[in-house]
Amino acid sequence: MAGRLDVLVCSGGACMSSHSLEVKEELVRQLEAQRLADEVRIVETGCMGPCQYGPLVLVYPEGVLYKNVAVSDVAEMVAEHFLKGRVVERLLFRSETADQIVREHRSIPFFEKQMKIVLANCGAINPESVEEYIGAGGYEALGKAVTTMTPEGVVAEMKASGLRGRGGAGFPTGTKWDFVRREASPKKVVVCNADEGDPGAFMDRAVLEGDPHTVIEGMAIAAYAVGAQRGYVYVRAEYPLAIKRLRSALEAARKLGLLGDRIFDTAFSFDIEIRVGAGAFVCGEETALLASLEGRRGVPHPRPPYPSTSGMWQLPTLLNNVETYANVRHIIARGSAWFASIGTGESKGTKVFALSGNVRNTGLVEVPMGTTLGELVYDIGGGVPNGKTLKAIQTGGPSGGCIPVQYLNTPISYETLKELGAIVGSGGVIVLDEDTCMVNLARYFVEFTASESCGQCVPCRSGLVRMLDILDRITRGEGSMEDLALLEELAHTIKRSSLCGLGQTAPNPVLSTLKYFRGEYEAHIRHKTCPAAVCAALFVAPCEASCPAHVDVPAYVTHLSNGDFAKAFDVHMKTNPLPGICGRVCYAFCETKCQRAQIEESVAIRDLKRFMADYAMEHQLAGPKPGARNGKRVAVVGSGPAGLSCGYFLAQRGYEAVLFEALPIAGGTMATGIPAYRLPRDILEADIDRIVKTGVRIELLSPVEDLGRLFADGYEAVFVATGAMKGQTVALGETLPRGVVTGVEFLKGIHVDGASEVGDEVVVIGGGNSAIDSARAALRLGAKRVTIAYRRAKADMPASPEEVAEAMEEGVEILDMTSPVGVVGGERVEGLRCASMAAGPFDASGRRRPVPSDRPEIVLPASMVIVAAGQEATGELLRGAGIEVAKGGLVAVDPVTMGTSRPGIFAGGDATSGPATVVEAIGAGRRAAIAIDRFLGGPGAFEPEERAEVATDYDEDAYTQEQARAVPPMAEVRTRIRSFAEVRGRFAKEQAIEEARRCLHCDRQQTEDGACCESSASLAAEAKTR
Amino acid sequence: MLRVVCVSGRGGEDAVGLGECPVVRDLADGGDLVDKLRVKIDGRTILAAPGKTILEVAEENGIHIPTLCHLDGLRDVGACRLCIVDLYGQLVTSCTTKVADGMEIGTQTETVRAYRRTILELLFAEGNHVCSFCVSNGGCELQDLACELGMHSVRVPYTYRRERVDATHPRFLIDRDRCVLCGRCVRVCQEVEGAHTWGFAERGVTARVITDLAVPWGTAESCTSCGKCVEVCPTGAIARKGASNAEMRKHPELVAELTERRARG
Amino acid sequence: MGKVKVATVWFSGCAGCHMSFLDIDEVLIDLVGRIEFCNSPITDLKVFPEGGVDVTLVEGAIGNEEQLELAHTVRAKSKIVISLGDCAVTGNVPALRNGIPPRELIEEIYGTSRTTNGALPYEVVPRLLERVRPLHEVIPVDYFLHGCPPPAGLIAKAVLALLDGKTPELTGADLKFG
Amino acid sequence: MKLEELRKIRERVQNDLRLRGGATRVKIVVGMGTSGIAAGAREVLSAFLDEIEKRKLTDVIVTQSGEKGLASKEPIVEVIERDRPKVVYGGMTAEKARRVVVEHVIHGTVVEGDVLAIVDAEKE
Repeated sequence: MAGRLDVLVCSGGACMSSHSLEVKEELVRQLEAQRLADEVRIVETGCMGPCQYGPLVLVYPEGVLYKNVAVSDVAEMVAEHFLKGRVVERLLFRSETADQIVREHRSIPFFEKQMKIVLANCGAINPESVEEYIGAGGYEALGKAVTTMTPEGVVAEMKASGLRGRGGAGFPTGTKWDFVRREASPKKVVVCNADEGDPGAFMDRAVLEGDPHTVIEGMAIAAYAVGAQRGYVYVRAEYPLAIKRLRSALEAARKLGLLGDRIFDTAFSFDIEIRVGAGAFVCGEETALLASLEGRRGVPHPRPPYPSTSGMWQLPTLLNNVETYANVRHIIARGSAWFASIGTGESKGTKVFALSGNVRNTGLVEVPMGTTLGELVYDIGGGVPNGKTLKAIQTGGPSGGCIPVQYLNTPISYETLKELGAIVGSGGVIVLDEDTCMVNLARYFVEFTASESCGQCVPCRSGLVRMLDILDRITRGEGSMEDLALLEELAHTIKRSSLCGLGQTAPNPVLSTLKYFRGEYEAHIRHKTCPAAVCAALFVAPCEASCPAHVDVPAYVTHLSNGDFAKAFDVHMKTNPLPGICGRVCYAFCETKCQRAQIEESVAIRDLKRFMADYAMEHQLAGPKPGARNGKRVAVVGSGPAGLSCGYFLAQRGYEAVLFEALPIAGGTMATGIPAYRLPRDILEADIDRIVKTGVRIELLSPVEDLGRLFADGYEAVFVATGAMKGQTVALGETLPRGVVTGVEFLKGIHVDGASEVGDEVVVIGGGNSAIDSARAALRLGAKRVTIAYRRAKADMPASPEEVAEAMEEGVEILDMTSPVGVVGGERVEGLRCASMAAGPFDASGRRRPVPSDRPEIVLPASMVIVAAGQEATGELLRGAGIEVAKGGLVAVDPVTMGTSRPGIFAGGDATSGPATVVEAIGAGRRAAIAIDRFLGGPGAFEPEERAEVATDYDEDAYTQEQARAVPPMAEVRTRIRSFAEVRGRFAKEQAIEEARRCLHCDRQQTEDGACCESSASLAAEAKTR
Repeated sequence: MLRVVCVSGRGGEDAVGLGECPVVRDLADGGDLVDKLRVKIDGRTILAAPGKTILEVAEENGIHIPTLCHLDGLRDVGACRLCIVDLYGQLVTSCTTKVADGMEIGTQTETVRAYRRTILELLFAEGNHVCSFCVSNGGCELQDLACELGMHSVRVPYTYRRERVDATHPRFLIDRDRCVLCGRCVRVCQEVEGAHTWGFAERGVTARVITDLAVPWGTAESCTSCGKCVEVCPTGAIARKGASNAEMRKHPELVAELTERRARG
Repeated sequence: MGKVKVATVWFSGCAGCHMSFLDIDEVLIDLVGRIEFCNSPITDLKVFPEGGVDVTLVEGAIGNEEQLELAHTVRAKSKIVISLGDCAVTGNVPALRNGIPPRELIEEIYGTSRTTNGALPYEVVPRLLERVRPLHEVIPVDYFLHGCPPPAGLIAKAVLALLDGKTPELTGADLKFG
Repeated sequence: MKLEELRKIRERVQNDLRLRGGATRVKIVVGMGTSGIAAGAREVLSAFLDEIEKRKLTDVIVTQSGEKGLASKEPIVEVIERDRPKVVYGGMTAEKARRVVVEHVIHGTVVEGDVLAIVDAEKE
């Protein structure tokens, strides 16, 4: 009976496993209790799509979609919504883009760009009711086909539709039907391949569970077209619910005469049997499937003969995938022209994808072919969570490949993905963020295919385990470049000489990661590092691995947790001599990889460092003693973090290191570009003083103009770390009026020259930290209104989110999607003309490129415009030394030795990388010092001693339970915008110790072969359940 | 005796520019006219009877293609992949691919040879093929293949399998460490002897041949002890008891003889 | 032109390959005039020449730490390295112990055997590697002479070719193992 | 089964499925706040459902909302049609509900006596 409300409860596999059936039972109880049972109908449906938000409840007629519904939510839902009409807002979806609640499920971004053909009934009807299926138009196509069309006509229609096999290979479906139809045999067979086996792919299961009749109807139409009498569905035993629903659907169809003899009163008779497979991956291959279907060992045989000529029991056999059959009735009912109008050139219709991995919305999605990868990941998937960046998209499962972030504008089709070295495959899409190690990923897939190889043919059976063996060695840091060559050779051999599709595609994950991420393989082999900090054998802990200076974070944090502040400081000084500075301005790459975040939040490593550094300063702890003098002199040009670090480490090895600084103060950008409210000058000076005391000489006001002179003066090697100090100006016009300055000039003016002139209305152009610094500094100098104009979306600003938030607290206004096009004003600047931007296609960094929108230009009134949109190096010094300098003043150096093309001349820091971070410069300086030592005959190594784990003197287990991250005191907004006094406060001693104890000690949890921090992650998960 | 009649165009094999002659027919033994196809193998144009595999046609014309799992008289499965040939840039197993008119086949291209060698290395690496004290030393197809394919060394690490020898059968034994999983024993047992004693179990690297339901061979009740598996095994894996180092000589050609005789009745 | 410096070393193997080398009969006489034996079990020279050699023939697989170290020395100090015989080329018989933990082996052979007094030689003999490896798994190898042992004629053919400054043509039956 | 039989099933079931979207011509919203229920909104709602079912109206849906803030005029019902101003009825009873279905929903004539307001969609 139709009631007032239809309440659809998703009973797809994922929702059921999150207890949707219990929710349904509770709904029944509550409706009884509220005496609503007559008005409200509960319907169990198949998969609705956004599986991670299950259990899902969809309420019609409004179309309100509730997510994560718990049994305890049901009473409220019934009392409020069903009885009183008040939608329960807390259970609604939230739009990621607009940050607002979305009531109607069709307006949820996840659904907006989807187009449901195959999944039209999934989540909309009761899969166990043939009547609902018929009500939704079911079996109409079969009726139409058998009563009004000839078999040839059906085949012609399928051909014209352009549908291609959805199982992976993409063979034109109509052509395949035609092959079978043309076979003379009186007996033929139709088989449905439901042996879905790609890890993470579950579209076939969803269709069978959510809309089994659509498959039955598709198969029946196919049987009619090719002249078959029997059909088989080969489905794996791991899909019990699919089997159950399919079985009941078959019975219902037979009962209605939709299967069996004389269907629709015609001469056409057809019935279907279910065959349950044991779940071998190889049985998804058609010849192996047929062997298994016949009851033989499921191994493939070479084609030809193809199943269309000799398949099951040597009969002509039509074999299609579940999703392919699910398309059939729509094509017959609505016509091939309609279907062919969807999609792109050679790829028509829609494709169902199982979206998983590092993406906000995981689940099943159906999109028209031609949808771009970026739309799939960002618009439907909601992008990458946890502030991480997108690295690549893996499509096609173990037979597929990885597509790097620069191809987000690629429209999805069989051809385009193949061109990129990936495949559409059965539709698995795994979104990979920056924390994914591509070597490890390839290893995972090869491990899968090696264990699923049937063992019949040699290249696949024996070759894949050899590839796995090599990948194992590489991820353990034991691989050689010869191994890499052999890996590639094996991959090609297996791909081209294997018997069946399993072996022929199994090397794809390796080949595609080699194509786009070869550098990552080489990093594992040559540098013994895993850039994503995944391969456990190659690092101490994720924090240490992600630190460009490789500071032994677990060791010093653990010393802090013991209250051994001085020991912590000593550990830090081994790899990073600027703790005070880094304790304030470091980007804290370490925190982004901290495993503690799996419990609540990362450990506040930077604030801990700051506490430690302040302690060291107040207790006048000295750095390590310099090494015994070896009589060799090395010149360092520039006294920024790279120069200071290089000088410091050279002095440690006994070199006489002399830093030449052109300015009257040392510190480079740290002194000229970072405002004092972030980095107080006494802290800067204390860090530098300590380095000087370990034996480094700094010559201020000593610009170097000719590197040759240095060698002539007896320096045996030179390290050039001159930074990227030249501010770029955006093209704002030929001659700029007064009041337009670069961020570099502006900030330097304040801290070096003591300037304090600022306009009332300041507009800052840019989105990086130097833009934020300029804006906040302008406020402090008395600007009444400070606006930042940024051409992309706020979320894309390269500045650290923390800085952005603080600036906004202080009253800085951020206008995103606003691109400056010109200045207004005569002699003095009066305003900035800006174009309104719209999000365009994706760029190589995976962000949407801003494109001019149709909104009119605006003029921001401004008495001062600060252009803080990038800095570059000049490269003059190195060019003068005959070294090739690229665009932007950058010099190519060896990333390990920092060596230039001229022996004895090394370079690093911003001068070679472009504007980067302090800690990256420190790392570069240290690497250069090691290389210089080796160049001058030293051992070129600094830490001969074994790393020692630090024991603790407290109950570590007590700290594995949830404990909020400590927050240091912050200066109040109203006081802080009046001066350049430091904004961020320092931990109290007890607070620091407590915070340090949140460390999970990943450094101890490395197992011989275990993936990174598996145990600390499981510890974290365990703690969460507690 | 091959006589060629050219149905259209000029007659006589030597006289015919085969490339120009559209259909060639052969007066076979019975005098029936059988269509012949023209294929090009390693640049040579060759007449071939339809229904034959590339391997058969090549062998008939003195072109040798290395094989391991193939055996005359048994169904071909294309498992060892050593007989791959280049067919329009695709690699196909010559034992399972039937000739078609106009095919251009390369049996010795650089790629084909390199891949065969790599496959052979994989075979050597996955078993314990210690020729020096093997019963089949000097009479082993795998050993011969190393010579034929020019395999100097095995570049992937050897796995050193450790399977127990099954010597429970009174007359024969199997050392699975020497098994190359060609499946000839399985097929001969099925197709010729009809006993179905041999079969495969497990998959991937753990795949192995078993007797009955993985029972010791001596207790496999279906085994007729006919010894065909011993004769067809290309290596020393299945051997006669009592044969010592390098004493085992096998006669796989018996299978073809047997099947031909049976066909004649 | 001075004599070509040749060394031979003997790792895990039975010395059969060296025997086969001596078996090349009258060719030896020819060789003596053209080569200088620098280090060889045949001549009982135990130290690998500091100055390096032109060719080293290596018999046997790499089974212990001493052999591993010497293999690297051989590679560093030889222009051409030849794997001589199946043990060096494939691991052969010595590699049959692979898969059995070395400790168990030693306990079995030295501990429970009646020929010893049960003292286990952990200290005084080089430590066994976890697994025996063919030479080319450890160092790059230039030529491989198959056979157990390699036929004398094959050894002569390879050595003479190298003395003539040619690449030994090793094909067909030359590649027969066993 | 014959094709006609299939279509009969479909017609019968389609009515059942009408809530789940598709072609909705008229939406009837019954105010079901506390005061609405106290004033008899439940009976009004049932009457709407019953009448629609009886008359096999497949393009009409009945839904509910919360308090409208005009307690004295409860039960309040809104009839929303595409491209026409929204009509708000007050003081509804089961009897009146049935009349609204017949006159307004089926024949398009607003039941003048019970109208509280007619609201242009634009102004909302």
